[in-house]
Amino acid sequence: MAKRNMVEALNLALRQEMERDPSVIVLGQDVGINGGVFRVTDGLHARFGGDRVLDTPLVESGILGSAMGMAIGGLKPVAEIQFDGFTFNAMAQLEGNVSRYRSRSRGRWTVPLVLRFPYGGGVRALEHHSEAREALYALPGVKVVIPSGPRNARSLLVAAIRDPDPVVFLEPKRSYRAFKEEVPDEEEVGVIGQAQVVRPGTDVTVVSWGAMMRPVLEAVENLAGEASVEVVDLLTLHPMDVATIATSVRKTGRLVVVQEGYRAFGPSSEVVAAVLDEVFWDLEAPIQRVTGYDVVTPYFARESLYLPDSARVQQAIRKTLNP
Amino acid sequence: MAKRNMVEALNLALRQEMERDPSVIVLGQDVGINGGVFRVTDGLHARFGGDRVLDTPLVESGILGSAMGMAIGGLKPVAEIQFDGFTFNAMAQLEGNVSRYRSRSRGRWTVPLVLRFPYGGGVRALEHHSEAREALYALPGVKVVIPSGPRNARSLLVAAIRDPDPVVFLEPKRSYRAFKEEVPDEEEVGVIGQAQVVRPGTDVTVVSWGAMMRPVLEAVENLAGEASVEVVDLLTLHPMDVATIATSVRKTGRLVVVQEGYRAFGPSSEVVAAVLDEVFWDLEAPIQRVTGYDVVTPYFARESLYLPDSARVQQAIRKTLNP
Amino acid sequence: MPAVTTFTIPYLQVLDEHGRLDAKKDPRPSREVALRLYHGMVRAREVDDRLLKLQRQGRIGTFAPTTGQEASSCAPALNLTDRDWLVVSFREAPAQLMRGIPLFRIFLYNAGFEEGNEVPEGSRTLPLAVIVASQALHAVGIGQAMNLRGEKDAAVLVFLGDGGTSQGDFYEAINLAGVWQVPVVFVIQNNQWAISTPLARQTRAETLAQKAVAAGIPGIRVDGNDALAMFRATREALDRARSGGGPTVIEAVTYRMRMHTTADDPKRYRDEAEVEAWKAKDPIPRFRGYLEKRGWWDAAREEALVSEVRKEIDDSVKEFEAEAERLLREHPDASFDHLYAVPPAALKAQREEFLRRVRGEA
Amino acid sequence: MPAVTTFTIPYLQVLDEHGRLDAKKDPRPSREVALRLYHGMVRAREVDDRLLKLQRQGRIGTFAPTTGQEASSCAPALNLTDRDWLVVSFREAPAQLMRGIPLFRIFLYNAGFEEGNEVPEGSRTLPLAVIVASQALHAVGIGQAMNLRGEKDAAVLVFLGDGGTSQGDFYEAINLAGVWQVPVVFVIQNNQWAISTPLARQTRAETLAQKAVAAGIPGIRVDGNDALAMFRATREALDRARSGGGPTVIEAVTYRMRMHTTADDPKRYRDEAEVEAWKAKDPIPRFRGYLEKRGWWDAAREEALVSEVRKEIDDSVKEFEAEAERLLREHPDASFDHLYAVPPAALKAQREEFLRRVRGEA
Ligand SMILES: Cc1ncc(C[n+]2csc(CCOP(=O)(O)OP(=O)(O)O)c2C)c(N)n1
Ligand SMILES: Cc1ncc(C[n+]2csc(CCOP(=O)(O)OP(=O)(O)O)c2C)c(N)n1
Ligand SMILES: [Mg+2]
Ligand SMILES: [Mg+2]
Repeated sequence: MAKRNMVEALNLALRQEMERDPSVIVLGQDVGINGGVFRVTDGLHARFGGDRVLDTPLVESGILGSAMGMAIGGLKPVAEIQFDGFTFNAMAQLEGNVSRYRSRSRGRWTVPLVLRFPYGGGVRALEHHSEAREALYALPGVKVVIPSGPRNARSLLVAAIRDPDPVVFLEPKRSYRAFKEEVPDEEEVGVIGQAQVVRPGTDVTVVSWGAMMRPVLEAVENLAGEASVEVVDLLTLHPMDVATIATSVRKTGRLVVVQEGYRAFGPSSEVVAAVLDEVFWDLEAPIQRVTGYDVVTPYFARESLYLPDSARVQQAIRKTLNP
Repeated sequence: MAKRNMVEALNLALRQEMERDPSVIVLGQDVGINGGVFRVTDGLHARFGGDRVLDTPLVESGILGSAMGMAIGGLKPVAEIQFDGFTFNAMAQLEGNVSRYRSRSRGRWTVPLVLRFPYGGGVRALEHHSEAREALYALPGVKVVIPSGPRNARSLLVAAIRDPDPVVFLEPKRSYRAFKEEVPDEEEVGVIGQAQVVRPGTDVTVVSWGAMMRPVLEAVENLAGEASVEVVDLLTLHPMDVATIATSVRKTGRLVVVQEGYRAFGPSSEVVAAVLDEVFWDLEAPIQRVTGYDVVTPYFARESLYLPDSARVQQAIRKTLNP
Repeated sequence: MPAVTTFTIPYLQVLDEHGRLDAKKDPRPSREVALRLYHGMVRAREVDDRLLKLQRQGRIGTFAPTTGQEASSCAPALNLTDRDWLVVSFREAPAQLMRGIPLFRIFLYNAGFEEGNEVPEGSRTLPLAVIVASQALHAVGIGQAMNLRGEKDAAVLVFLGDGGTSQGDFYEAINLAGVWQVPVVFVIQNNQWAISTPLARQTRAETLAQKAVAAGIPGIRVDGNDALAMFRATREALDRARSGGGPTVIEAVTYRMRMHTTADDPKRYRDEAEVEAWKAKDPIPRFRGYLEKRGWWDAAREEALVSEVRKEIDDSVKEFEAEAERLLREHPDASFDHLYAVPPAALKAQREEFLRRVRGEA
Repeated sequence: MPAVTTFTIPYLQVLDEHGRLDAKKDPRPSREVALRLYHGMVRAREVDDRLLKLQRQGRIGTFAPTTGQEASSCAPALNLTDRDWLVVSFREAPAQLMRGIPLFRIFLYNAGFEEGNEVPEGSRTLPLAVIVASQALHAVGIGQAMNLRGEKDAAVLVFLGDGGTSQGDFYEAINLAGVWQVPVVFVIQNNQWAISTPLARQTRAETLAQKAVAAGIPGIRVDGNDALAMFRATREALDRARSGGGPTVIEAVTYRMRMHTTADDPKRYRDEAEVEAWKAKDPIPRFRGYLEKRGWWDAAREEALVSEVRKEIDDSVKEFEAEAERLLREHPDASFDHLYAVPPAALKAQREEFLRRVRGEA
């Protein structure tokens, strides 16, 4: 075992999958010699060469559209887009082609690619470099995966690469180097589509994902003694593992959902609606949502005031316990 | 007063606004001599000339990006995208620029444009011509408006054109020629941001919008005598008029939401979550959602099997009445 | 730094509209190849006529006619080997048929069935692309996969329209093609119109072939109604691509003789005289003249071909209508197929609910 | 149809890297204009140095240095009148400053404040664009608004980078510009790199000016480190645009002397020797030589200028830091401003909750 941060863990996943399967390639802006702007692909170019680690021109639709062609042509492309804010240039290819090609071709052509990119705030980055708009990728035919720590980042990226379908893999950039975990050299393959109960509890269920897991766990720490909180890490946003959340809420009767991005039309709305389909009669108190505000992503000078933090999570937990 | 279908009503709105305000222009593919593929801009080119009714090249990002420039340059562009499925080519301009420019420029540059396009199924159209993915446009800084009939289509398009902010205006193409309503020649200006109680009732609230309003009203007709249903037409999807829905649900204690598009991450999830924030204690039965299935938009041969219809709405209403 | 950099775009015509042959440029197809090409063109024209009838009778939905573009669609496809890939836009039925897509599938697609997009096992052909120009990037990706996997002696042929050249995806594709030197041949069907938009309002470029200059790759303009010129230009470009010479942009100058789709009424925006003028350039009689001059064709053969093709079409229509009826009855839930390799739990439940409802059990 | 169509891309240099003047091409700026340009270039260089220090001291965030690109950024901006529009990318502080954007705003922006994007009332200047190449379309739209509103004698100047020429939005913009014949001048800052991607991996085109051929509009390649050439090329293109002559693409051949941003380490991917070679082409001493030869400049003036500029920068840093402190204290809720003309109800409630919480009242 070795202690690794998320960047190192992702790098390990890429390296090992590239070693294991010669059809796995990496492409994106500056992923080659430069190793990616966050260094997730560091060392891969030196190890695997320019034919497996492709620096692309500055062209997101081109990256995703050509990656789809490569996938059809027999490769397993892991495409990086440099920042969340630039993924929208590739939206037409995602919505109109990548997500539908298995369906459109009646299973004849599949698109086993991974589209990975850093998302979210908290690193004092520039405009368009800190968005958390995860819901926009949740299209039929696509899977949306969001790890929360080094270990699940590694195992889920491995799973995403091996997945026969297109996976949008959002990396909480705030967690890239924020902490380390034991990440074994030995293979670990995550399960896409499965949420995880990361802390058992009996009084209230808190659901979150990505970078928000840290303030959530901190809040739960702070409330130790006061409340027994069950924490669910979503890990796959779409298709959502509603069963795991519902099972938890059936037990606790209370639900808090914590989301970084703006409130309207965000994933927390989907969690609420999907879970409510299952557990209406079990709820003992109003569901609380802790979310960003419905504004354009704040610039970095004031960013920390806007990002949900453990204090807000604590407050929400207390509120659902004493409605 | 004159009976008009939705296409005629929209055409009236455009014509009158262009007469009223010389800065209003129309642009898009085939909107000129051809009058648009659905004829919404019919006759405008003849009346106002090629300088106010611009046929553009085949380029959606170009249409929206240049329309934004025109708006900054002092015009009020009403840009048409030919079908819902092609709006995603313009997503980066919508997300990164149009929606944010008032905010980014601290109010110095505003983007009073309308982006209108037909959406939804039910007209036996081709692939990528029948999507209902309304939630994807609901970005901070943008308003999303969806009329349901000729009269509100006209008054809301007028309001959208006069709105100082960018409005995404989705036209339920299935309702384009399906029925007529009295649409007066005299000016009528809708209110963006306001849902409408189109049928009062006491037992259950049904919320819907766009083309789904017809099966909803049909279902309510069919249940006359059996249940007193209050029907809310959302009209503006974003920012959502939660207050009107909440007021209704507080009265009825029951809620059904009807949405055409696929279920996951759709607007019905947002309605449920946003309303639940307000009315948790008032609910007497689980909320029912009638939605599309989580699949790629079906091709037209089988389409009608998949689109929510009045039978499914009736069933949902009954279910919430007898949970 | 040179004071001036210069670029040239050649124009190729072999057989002019009066049937005059430029013998020096004749690619000299073998009899068998020439007849295969002619068969494909005639068949495509007959299919187009039939589709129009079926549409008018309400037996299929709206579709995009191809009459007038048979040379520029069939000749490139004819040059493909089984190792090559074909990536088509939505108006390329002639190429699809040339490639071996079963005719009844084309009917099925135009009747609104997912199954119409099925490509025969083993055929390196993509389903048609509706999102204009998006397919150009897929072609580049496939070409790059060949490069990276060391796959030799194969190329990718991708079609798009004059309207498609306005889209960002097209330029991104040719630029990437240049950087990666992929074995991709882009054929632009310059049929002068994008729905109601004439070429002059699509771009100020005098030719569409010159778009290649932006990407630093070769571009050539070809008489798209000249089957021999299209045959020659695409063969040369495909050969170059297959032998590591990189991508080419070919502009086929042709004409959309019919409406954009059957939902369109061209009388609203274009002059009938223009259509009449282009009739004189029809690719089919022009190429027939060449075959006749070579002694490969005559009236009897023509008659036999047409009746053979019509018989085939009759049979395919029957096949398609039986299949359509069967699919609706037996397989209403087709949209639930092939969404993911393994359907998620929620989708399975939705499918069951759907089937119960459709079968009247709900 | 001609057998071959030919296109040419001229190259313009007036003052070569050894300071040799091509007198025939000298645009002969007046003394006042020449000195204004030189002042802008020196000021920009000094600002860049200071930004780097502030960043190293943690007083601002990451930013995009401009050293080496002063001629290609300042000279085009100098040619603008108040009626013209300026549309910049993210690496155009020299042009922004030339245009009159207050220096303390540039500091504020780089310190992460929304208010840094504020443009002075009356200045036809857009906030900088981060989404590469998206701004090219805005420029075209503004130009088209001028056309449609009959606004004469004004033009739009838009900047983007060599990397930006790979994006669809760029090509869509130049193609639209050609069709609409808008008064827009596109200046491509070909600084040889897009982060770690060298030009050769960005495109196979030999020049970036030739991208204009795809749009059927004029393109010209210019020595971007030659202030006189940039001055002349942009003046001519702007004049042409203002008088109805349509758009132009100008490729400025220059070099990014520093890192991409302060978060970047160019040692990972580029040779220091390359940077050294470009130092010899530095635009500032080259232009200073010209001024000296004309008798307009000397060491004393240089010293005075530098100390004047440094003083200004000192003052602006103070102003910015005071403002930053004040904004954080008095106006934490800036992100709630300017979302819509009239804030929706939910947003008002969110803002109140936010303020209560930030003020410790929640
Ligand atoms: C991205 C996109 N925008 C709009 C459309 C609607 N549309 C379908 S075909 C067409 C015109 C295409 O013109 P062209 O590329 O010249 O091909 P042609 O129809 O002439 O074969 C348009 C606008 C589309 N399919 N895709
Ligand atoms: C659409 C988009 N993709 C990616 C980025 C991230 N990014 C910022 S600058 C840059 C390189 C830009 O290169 P170039 O256009 O040559 O301009 P330069 O940095 O050299 O001034 C990249 C990739 C971005 N800002 N926008
Ligand atoms: Mg065309
Ligand atoms: Mg650059």
